[in-house]
Amino acid sequence: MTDAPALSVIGPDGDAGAHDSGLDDEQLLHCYETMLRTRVFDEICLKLQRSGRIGFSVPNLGIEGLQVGAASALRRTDWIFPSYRDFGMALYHGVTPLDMMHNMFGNALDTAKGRQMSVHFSFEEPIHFYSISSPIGTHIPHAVGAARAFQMRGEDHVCLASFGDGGTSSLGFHSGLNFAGVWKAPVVFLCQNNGWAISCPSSEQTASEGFAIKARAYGMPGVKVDGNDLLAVREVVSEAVARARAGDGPTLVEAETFRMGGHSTSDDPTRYVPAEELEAWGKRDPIERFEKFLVQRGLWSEGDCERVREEAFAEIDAASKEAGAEGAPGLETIFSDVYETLPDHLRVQGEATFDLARRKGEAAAGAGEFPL
Amino acid sequence: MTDAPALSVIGPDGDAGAHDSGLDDEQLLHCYETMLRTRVFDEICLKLQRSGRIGFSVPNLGIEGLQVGAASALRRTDWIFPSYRDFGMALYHGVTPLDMMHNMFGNALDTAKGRQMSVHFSFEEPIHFYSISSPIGTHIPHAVGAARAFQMRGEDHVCLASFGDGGTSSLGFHSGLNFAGVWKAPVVFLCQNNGWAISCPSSEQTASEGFAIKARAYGMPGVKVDGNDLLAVREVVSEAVARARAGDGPTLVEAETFRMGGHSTSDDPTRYVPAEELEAWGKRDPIERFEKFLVQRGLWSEGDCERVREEAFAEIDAASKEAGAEGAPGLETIFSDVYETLPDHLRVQGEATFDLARRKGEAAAGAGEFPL
Amino acid sequence: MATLTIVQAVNDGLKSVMRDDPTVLVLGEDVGPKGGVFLATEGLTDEFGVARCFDTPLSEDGIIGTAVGMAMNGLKPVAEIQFQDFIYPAFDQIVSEAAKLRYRSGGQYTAPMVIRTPYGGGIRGGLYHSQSGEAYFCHTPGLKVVVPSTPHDAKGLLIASILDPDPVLFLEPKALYRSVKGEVPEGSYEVELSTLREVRAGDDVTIFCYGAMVPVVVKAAEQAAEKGIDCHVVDLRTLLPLDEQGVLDAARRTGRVVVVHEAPRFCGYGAEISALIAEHAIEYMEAPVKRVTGFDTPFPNTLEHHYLPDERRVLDAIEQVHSF
Amino acid sequence: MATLTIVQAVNDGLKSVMRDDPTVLVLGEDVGPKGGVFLATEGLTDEFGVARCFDTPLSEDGIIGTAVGMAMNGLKPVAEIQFQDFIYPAFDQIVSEAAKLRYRSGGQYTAPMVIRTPYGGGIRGGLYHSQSGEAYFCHTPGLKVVVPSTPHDAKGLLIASILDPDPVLFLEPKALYRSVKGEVPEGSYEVELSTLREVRAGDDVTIFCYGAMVPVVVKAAEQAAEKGIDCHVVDLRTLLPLDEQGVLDAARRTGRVVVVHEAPRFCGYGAEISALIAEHAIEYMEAPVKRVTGFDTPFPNTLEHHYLPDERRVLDAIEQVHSF
Ligand SMILES: Cc1ncc(C[n+]2csc(CCOP(=O)(O)OP(=O)(O)O)c2C)c(N)n1
Ligand SMILES: Cc1ncc(C[n+]2csc(CCOP(=O)(O)OP(=O)(O)O)c2C)c(N)n1
Ligand SMILES: [Mg+2]
Ligand SMILES: [Mg+2]
Repeated sequence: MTDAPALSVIGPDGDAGAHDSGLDDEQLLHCYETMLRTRVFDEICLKLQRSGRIGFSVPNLGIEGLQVGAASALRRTDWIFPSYRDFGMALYHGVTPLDMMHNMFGNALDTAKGRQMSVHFSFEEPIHFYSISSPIGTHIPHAVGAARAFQMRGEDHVCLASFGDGGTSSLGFHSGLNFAGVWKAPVVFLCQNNGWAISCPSSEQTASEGFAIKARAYGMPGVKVDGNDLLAVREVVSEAVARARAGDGPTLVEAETFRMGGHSTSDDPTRYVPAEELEAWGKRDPIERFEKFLVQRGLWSEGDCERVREEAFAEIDAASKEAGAEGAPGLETIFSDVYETLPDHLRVQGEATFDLARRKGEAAAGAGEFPL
Repeated sequence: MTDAPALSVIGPDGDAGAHDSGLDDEQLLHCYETMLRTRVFDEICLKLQRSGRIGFSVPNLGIEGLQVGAASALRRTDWIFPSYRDFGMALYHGVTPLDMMHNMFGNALDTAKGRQMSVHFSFEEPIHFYSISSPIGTHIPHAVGAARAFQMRGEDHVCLASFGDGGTSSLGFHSGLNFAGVWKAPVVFLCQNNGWAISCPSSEQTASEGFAIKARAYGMPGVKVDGNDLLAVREVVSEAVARARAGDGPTLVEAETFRMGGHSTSDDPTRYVPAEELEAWGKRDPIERFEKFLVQRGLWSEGDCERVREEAFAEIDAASKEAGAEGAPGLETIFSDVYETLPDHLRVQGEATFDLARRKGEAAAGAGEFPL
Repeated sequence: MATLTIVQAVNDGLKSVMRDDPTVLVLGEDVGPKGGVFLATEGLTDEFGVARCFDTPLSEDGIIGTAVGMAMNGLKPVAEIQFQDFIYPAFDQIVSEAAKLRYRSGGQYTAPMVIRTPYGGGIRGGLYHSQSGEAYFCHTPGLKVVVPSTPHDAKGLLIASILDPDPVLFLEPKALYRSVKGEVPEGSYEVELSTLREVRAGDDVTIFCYGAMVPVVVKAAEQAAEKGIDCHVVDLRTLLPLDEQGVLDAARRTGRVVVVHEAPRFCGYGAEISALIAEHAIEYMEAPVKRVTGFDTPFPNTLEHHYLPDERRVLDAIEQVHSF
Repeated sequence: MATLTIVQAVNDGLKSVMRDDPTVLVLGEDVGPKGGVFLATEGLTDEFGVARCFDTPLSEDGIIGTAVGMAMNGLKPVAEIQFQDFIYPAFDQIVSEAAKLRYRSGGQYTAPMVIRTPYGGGIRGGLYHSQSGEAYFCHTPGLKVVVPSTPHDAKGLLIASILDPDPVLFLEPKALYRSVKGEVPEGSYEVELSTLREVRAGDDVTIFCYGAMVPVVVKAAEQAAEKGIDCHVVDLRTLLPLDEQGVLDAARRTGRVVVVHEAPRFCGYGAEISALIAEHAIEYMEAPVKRVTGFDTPFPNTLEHHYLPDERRVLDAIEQVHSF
């Protein structure tokens, strides 16, 4: 299984043959719309960053199909342990662009209370979309531990842990996959091999023949899939989820794709990404491919794209305006959530901060009194 | 290569067919003697520990062939990055039992100046036998870095990094093998799979099918070898060394063996090691096997074993007495070697210590004056 | 009440809480059938089954990383790190993840878990079986750090730590594991975290200490008493969050302070105690605040008895601050 | 002399020493063709080739672990950790290995190497791109810890660190990378480690600081001067081994001390400065020793300007110790 070539389902012309995705028409359209909404969200964020409204974002271009395909294989009772590019998965399961925008602005309504850089989302509902950490790979063993909790309680939920090609070199990859193998934990490991870890090409990340093969070091199946083919990703991840749910243990999925933008808004990829590669992958856009598939199925007609884009733009643009108008988190958020209960030394530090803010004339930042 | 069964050379009856080990008669006998000296050294250390003369030792029984076979594949210009059970490799290359005993007693002549627990040897000559660290796996990337230094200078020396089955779960295993793969570093990774990591059986250490297969995750060959067969280990390690020396990159060797004693002198393995397994492996003693081979080659006769054992015992027993009679390291050794040059704050702390020792009447521990 | 050693009290504490709460589980290297290298987890797999007390592969990063995952999903993991010296591969998981999870997720995800580990010298363990790394962890907001020095506290603080909603590093003074015995109530009870223990009342010199240094300090205080110096000995018990007010009150009481720990001095825990006093009680001080600590070197083996603070060094310091 | 920013001075320092010494090499994530995320290593691969400046896989453990191996075998690696926040996966390699190798091998094996990493807040990096972890490392015997605050020192201290026979953690204040400019001599020169820099002479209040806090303290000192308070500002530059005598002399000079750093207060580096004073100079103190620091919380994002010590907080402390 590990050494097989990457699975594709949708051909270049959109033909998926007799493939049964298990999705009805409405669901297929939901997938399509989510891809477009993901792209629009990304575009708006990049604009917000360029105009200085937000500090930071990470381009998502080209991996919308991967994210939506993987997300579509999960139930809302499953948990997602995402990487910082995975907000398409959140959108698929009903997290609202507004909630996401609160995070992008780090405002008072951000679930992370403005403590994290933007794109480091945390949601509990409508699906557990686990709080994103910057240190690469640390969330992988968390997914395994959470999965073990499901095992212990006899629940058949599954954890999806997503990370990049660079993430496979991290400590968490090694310990997470090893523990999962020994425990037969219900986890699907999704390696998004987009060719680059910032400026390090996959070929310098590891000497192994791709990433799926690393599964063998942990006694689990490893599968390669065409990451720009939504249905192929859905197929492979669904199989892995089914295995996990049935108690048959974890799987490592390698989705082959390409990072079409810079690493982040702070990065200039023209310094190191060869133009030919970009061009070649540009022809494999997952949204166009899925459109062709929908055409073949008679589910898409000229203008759909524009319509969905416009609706998405209206919604997300409005969300960004609303979130941008929201105030900063209160001063007390510097001190709360360090522990469940505020310890004395933090109360003292907090009071001094409120006092100083008052003297500086910034008391409005909080209620004017230290509330904790 | 990775999935092949473990290579054996010497049959149960001692027959090695037409196998050419590349060793002449004298060298074969040196191997034999080193195995016996290793065993005797081990036996004496266990006795010293039981009688309270030294604090700690680690049983070596059953892996003498593995160590000597591997060591015999190296030149003295190569570097060994050993685990705490590997003193047979040091003996093979001419480290003296006396120098080793100084370490076991942590006395004034110990190269580690009595700072480490016993069996944590460090030698620079006659071969680099790298200072053993207790934290598992940390030395693996060191071997890779040292190998890269050889590469940079265009030297064709090789590093051997040795560790246990448990060591494969460590961080250093993952980062060390990954970097070595990418760099095609001249390193041989020797995993001594002795079935146990303290009380954790290999089957709970990882779900992979053995350990050699983990090589594929790093793009290097993985080879299994019968660890109780000196010539097989020599053969496989020699091939790996030749590859490395030729610039063709690293290899992971898995030597299958069994831990015939406790983990250490602090451990009671009867709590967890099944008696049947012990018994089965007892029949595969590497020394007896090599004796049979020597008999077949006409190199061994009745009484050789006793003679070598007696000579070894005499030498090592004398060494233990000499080392045991040596004094403790001087007080100044607490403070030296933290940095190349003693910083002021350590000078102050050292002077106070000398002063206190003098007042306690222990000034003899040092020269009576803080010499740094 | 049974008379138990510290390691027995730890074992008893684990059993008590596991009997009461089915979500508590124990994981770590060799904690299962072998019962841990110090036998702190002896009998747990037998009584609670392998699902609730199990061995892990040799990866501290994996032990703590998976424990964080269990903790956020309804379990209460008690992870053992075999020796505190081997906790550093898990440093990232502890410092970046367990300690910061509640904060970064705005309280959506939390990591209520305990990391138990034997620390400190006195067993001829050399560089890597003797370290006292508490200061590394006490500089980490979001963590709690607890160090018992008696069997009673070992059990009561451990149970309180397991029931606590935040991640707790529970440092067990291995030098005292079997050398100290004391009465331990049966069943579950808690010793409240962030409270000090007055080991000995006195009006001349205040000594702050914790863990394996407590009996050393008590002996030094007894010797000081013979010389007419009346020592007030405080066992800090919880290093983070510290009862700072209690520390300052005790310091002000005598105006003469000695701080004792095994760890190296520079940027050690004692520095924080000195700094608190220098910031909030300096006007009460009648003598320099002295630290008696391990040296600023790695931990030696053969000469560890010179490295570790002993009664003599503590008594010296007491006399110095007393006669200042 | 050229006028350079701090990040240019670092780049210049690397180039100077690499031209002189062919055993010096640079490794880390994205240090090659991209030149590092802050461009500190820009142009190195071009000038010295990929064998002497190269990208590594995404593993800090591997970067430091292999660097230790190179260092013991005749090379002088300068490893970059992309952000100090990401150093913790390498904590074991730094604390257990690099720092202890010379000691445990009786001097047979050593690890002369430099770990460069940008630290500190001020770039809206939130929890994981803003940390100041110096105290973790300063509690580690065997390591040296250096923090420059000017372009001149950045280059001279970096070269001294690379030529030093012991492992050095070189913390670069990223908030100052481009905001501070200064004259930097051409070619190789060293600023001696473990020496203080007097930033401003004064007789009323002594302020100890380092890194990105130095310009903040200087501004506060100027404001204090307007109020008639004459501050003595000391840039510590080398945190370990510290010039303790110099610190005590400076403290005694005014008898009033403020210590400033970005890192959390509890068990932070400032505690050691306070403790040294409380132990060796308390009788000279005319006021409490005040610390102005980051809070004992993780590092926030939107509100980082409230978290980071600013002139106002420093000035408050100056006034308090002055009027005590
Ligand atoms: C432990 C750690 N080291 C370094 C970084 C800096 N960093 C952020 S993203 C990244 C590259 C990640 O590459 P990959 O895993 O392939 O994900 P991608 O960005 O391609 O989606 C690096 C090096 C980090 N966040 N954490
Ligand atoms: C990082 C770390 N964790 C735990 C330990 C405690 N420990 C010492 S040896 C050992 C087992 C090692 O097993 P293996 O690698 O198979 O080597 P073996 O003893 O079987 O030769 C353990 C867990 C350690 N030394 N280092
Ligand atoms: Mg990538
Ligand atoms: Mg083993």
